[in-house]
Amino acid sequence: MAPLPGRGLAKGLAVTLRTMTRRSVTAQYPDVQPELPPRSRGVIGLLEENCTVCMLCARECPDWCIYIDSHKETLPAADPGARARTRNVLDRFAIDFSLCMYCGICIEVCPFDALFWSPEFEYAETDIHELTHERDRLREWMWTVPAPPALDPAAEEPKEVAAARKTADKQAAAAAAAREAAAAPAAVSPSPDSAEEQQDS
Amino acid sequence: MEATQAPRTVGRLAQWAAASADGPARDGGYFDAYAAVGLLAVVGVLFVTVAFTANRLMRPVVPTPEKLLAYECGVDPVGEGWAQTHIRYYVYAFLYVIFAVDAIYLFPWATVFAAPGYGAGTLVEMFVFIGFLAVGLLYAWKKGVLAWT
Amino acid sequence: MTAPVLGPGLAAGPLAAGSLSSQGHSFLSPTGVEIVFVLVGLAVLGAAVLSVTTRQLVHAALWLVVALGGLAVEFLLLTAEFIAWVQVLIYIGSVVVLVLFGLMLTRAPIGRSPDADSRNRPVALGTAAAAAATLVTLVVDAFRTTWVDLDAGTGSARATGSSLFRHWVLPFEALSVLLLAALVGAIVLSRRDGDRTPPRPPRPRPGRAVSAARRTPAAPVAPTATPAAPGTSANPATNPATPPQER
Amino acid sequence: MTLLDALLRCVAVLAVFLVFPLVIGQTEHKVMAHMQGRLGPMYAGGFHGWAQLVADGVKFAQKEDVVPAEADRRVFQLAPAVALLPYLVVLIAIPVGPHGLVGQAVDAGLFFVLAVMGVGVLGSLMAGWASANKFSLLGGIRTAAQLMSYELPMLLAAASVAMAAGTLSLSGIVDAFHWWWVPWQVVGGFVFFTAGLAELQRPPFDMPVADSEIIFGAYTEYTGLRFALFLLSEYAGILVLCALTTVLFLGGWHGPFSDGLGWLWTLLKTFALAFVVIWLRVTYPRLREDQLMRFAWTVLIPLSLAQLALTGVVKVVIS
Repeated sequence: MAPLPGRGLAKGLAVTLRTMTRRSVTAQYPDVQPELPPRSRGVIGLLEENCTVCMLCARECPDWCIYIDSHKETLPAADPGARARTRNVLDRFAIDFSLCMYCGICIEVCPFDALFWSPEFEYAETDIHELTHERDRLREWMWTVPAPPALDPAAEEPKEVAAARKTADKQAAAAAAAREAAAAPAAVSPSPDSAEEQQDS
Repeated sequence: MEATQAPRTVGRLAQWAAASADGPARDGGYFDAYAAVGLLAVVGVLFVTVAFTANRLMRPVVPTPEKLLAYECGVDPVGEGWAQTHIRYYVYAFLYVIFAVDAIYLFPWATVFAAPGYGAGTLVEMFVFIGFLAVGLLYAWKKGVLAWT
Repeated sequence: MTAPVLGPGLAAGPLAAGSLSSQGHSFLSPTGVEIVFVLVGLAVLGAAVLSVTTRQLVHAALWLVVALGGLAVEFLLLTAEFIAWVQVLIYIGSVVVLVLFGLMLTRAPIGRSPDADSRNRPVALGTAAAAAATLVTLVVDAFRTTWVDLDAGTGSARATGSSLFRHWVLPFEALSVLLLAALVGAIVLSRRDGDRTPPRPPRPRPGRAVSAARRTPAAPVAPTATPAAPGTSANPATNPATPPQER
Repeated sequence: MTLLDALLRCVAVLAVFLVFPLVIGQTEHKVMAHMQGRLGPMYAGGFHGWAQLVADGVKFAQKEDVVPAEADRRVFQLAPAVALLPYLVVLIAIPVGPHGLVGQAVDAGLFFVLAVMGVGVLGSLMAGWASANKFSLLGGIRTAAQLMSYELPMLLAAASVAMAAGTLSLSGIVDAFHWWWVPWQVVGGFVFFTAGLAELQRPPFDMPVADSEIIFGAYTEYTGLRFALFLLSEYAGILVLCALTTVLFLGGWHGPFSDGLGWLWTLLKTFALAFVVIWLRVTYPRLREDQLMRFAWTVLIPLSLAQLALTGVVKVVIS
């Protein structure tokens, strides 16, 4: 029981009045672009070159909104003795964004880094059918994908970097050993590969 | 915020008003006052008529059976356009009519009770009158009519 | 301003209708007020006739509004200012609202109600004609060609109040008793079972069965005609406001 | 007074009637938005969306007018006018400034205003019944019940002022005003204003149009211009209520330099009250129907009766 009847009512009035004197939090969107946090889930971009048509994304998609068509192409054998190799060629890659629920599973499961989150969100359409976007559009969005944010200063090294470094270290050690071994006979220049690899990763 | 009309207009209004003075009770003023009220009512009706007519010329007319259905949050209407309601509402209506008749008497009383020749006696008379009704209100309260079931 | 009495034939506008001087009255040269009075009277008559002849219940109530509103205008024209607004406030603002309210609570179908006509038209017409004839005879006989000067102010609240509290105090007090009786009557009628339920029961504790009469408010939307809130609503047979529940 | 003169006054009243509710509505848009940490309309008309309601009006005027197939066509179409016109007529009798600056002084002004305002509810009732929609009907019934409960405290509170002034003329009441009336009549003022809010179905008394329960009450089926007229009547009602409260309880045009600037005082007080109306809407949640009824009968009516007694005793003592 409030000590004074109506105290709660007065308090409510005070709250609204105080809010009125404060700055409003509205962002004037079309005039002012929102500042989106990194990794915003705006739309899914496709880097076609990385896609091997493994269909993992389409299969894992909970609402089946990814459409992939492909055909096999036979590559002539590189060497005379080798077998001819087949390759999957992507014919169609489309995502129906009227079905997509932005769970990001497709991006997670893609083993070849073909799918990315882009923060782009202004792709509304007046007709729901037009929300099925084909690969050229998905590819355009690829270029809006920002560089991954820098790691925290104290963060653990990413696995890929660690693995690459390990390889590089091993090769460097091997090269050093080789140099030592060949110190007397003839000097072999160190392999340039190791440096290259380290850069790549 | 527009100051209603420009000051000039206000001044003119004041002039007219001064001309008609503030004693509408004078003979003639009475009819003038209510004629003006009636005229305003006519102007209002004209305004609504013009608005509706203009609206009829401007608006599209594309009726479809779905559009003409009763609106019940987007689903098809259930049953008819009537629903059982609690009878309790009706008691308030009774109470109101009775009390409104009572309240009406306050107004002629309010204008005279302080005039010379009335005074405390009239005040007491009114209190007796209101007292009876207050007893009625108390009775209703006691009977639990005012509290909802 | 003093309303100039225009030439009798010219005094058509209501604005010009000011004083009714006692000389020169004639049925052949009516003043503006008189003309308006007759016109409004005809409108009231028409609305009244429509209100009793229409087959649609709610329309009847709405025509009644028109008739009562017209009557208020008639009172105004007779300088009975206070009564006019009482007419609007009480009759239109509460009695008709009460009627409409009752119609809505029970069932007021849109469209014609075939059972709205009691097939007593000749009798009703006869009664109406007889009543009208009596009243008209009475009024005509009482006043004949007397002209009553209508002074603004005779019907004002102040005048009403002074005559009420000078001469009619006792009837006024008696009225309060009458109103109290009506109030009690209304409550008793609408609460047949008032004794069974305590007026303010203790808050129902969880675990204890809530008495049947004190259920939580029946959901306002109850499309089926359940006997709403058992025990509290009036007996349908005794209260006209209760919708027919058992069919 | 000539016919032309009266006509000009009517047009002036009509102009006030059409402009002021829009101003109040726009204020509501902005004040409500800022009280909720938003900006409100920002585009229409350029500067902070000042023309939003004008744009709304233009939009409403072009929208299709749908009358449900089951509805009672004529009553349905007439209802907005019935709801709207009483407020227009009432406006003429409200004094704005001293020296008879009023649309038309009416001798029984207070009584006239209260009586005519009560007619407006018929519009909601007609709309509720004629829509052939059970939610509309419920809204209509709630409107009627609310009117019946709150008209009475309003009448009683108004009678208290009439007692204090000894007249029913609105100008007369303001003329008789002294500053100490404010503390003297404060309870009556509270009751009057609250009951008026309830009659206008403004939050927190907006049970008859409770959108989460009965869609929009009696106005559910309305579209286009007719819907706009219902909204206009609500805002005109706010104007009338605030102006009346100003005139009855806050001394109308009284204030410094009231001889020349009296009308400004009336306007200022009216708009301050309109702000309060909006403020209350933003702050408080909706009352439940039973709370609504109980509040009227067990709080407001006893309060107003107490105010009547106080007014009567004080008046007899000082005279």
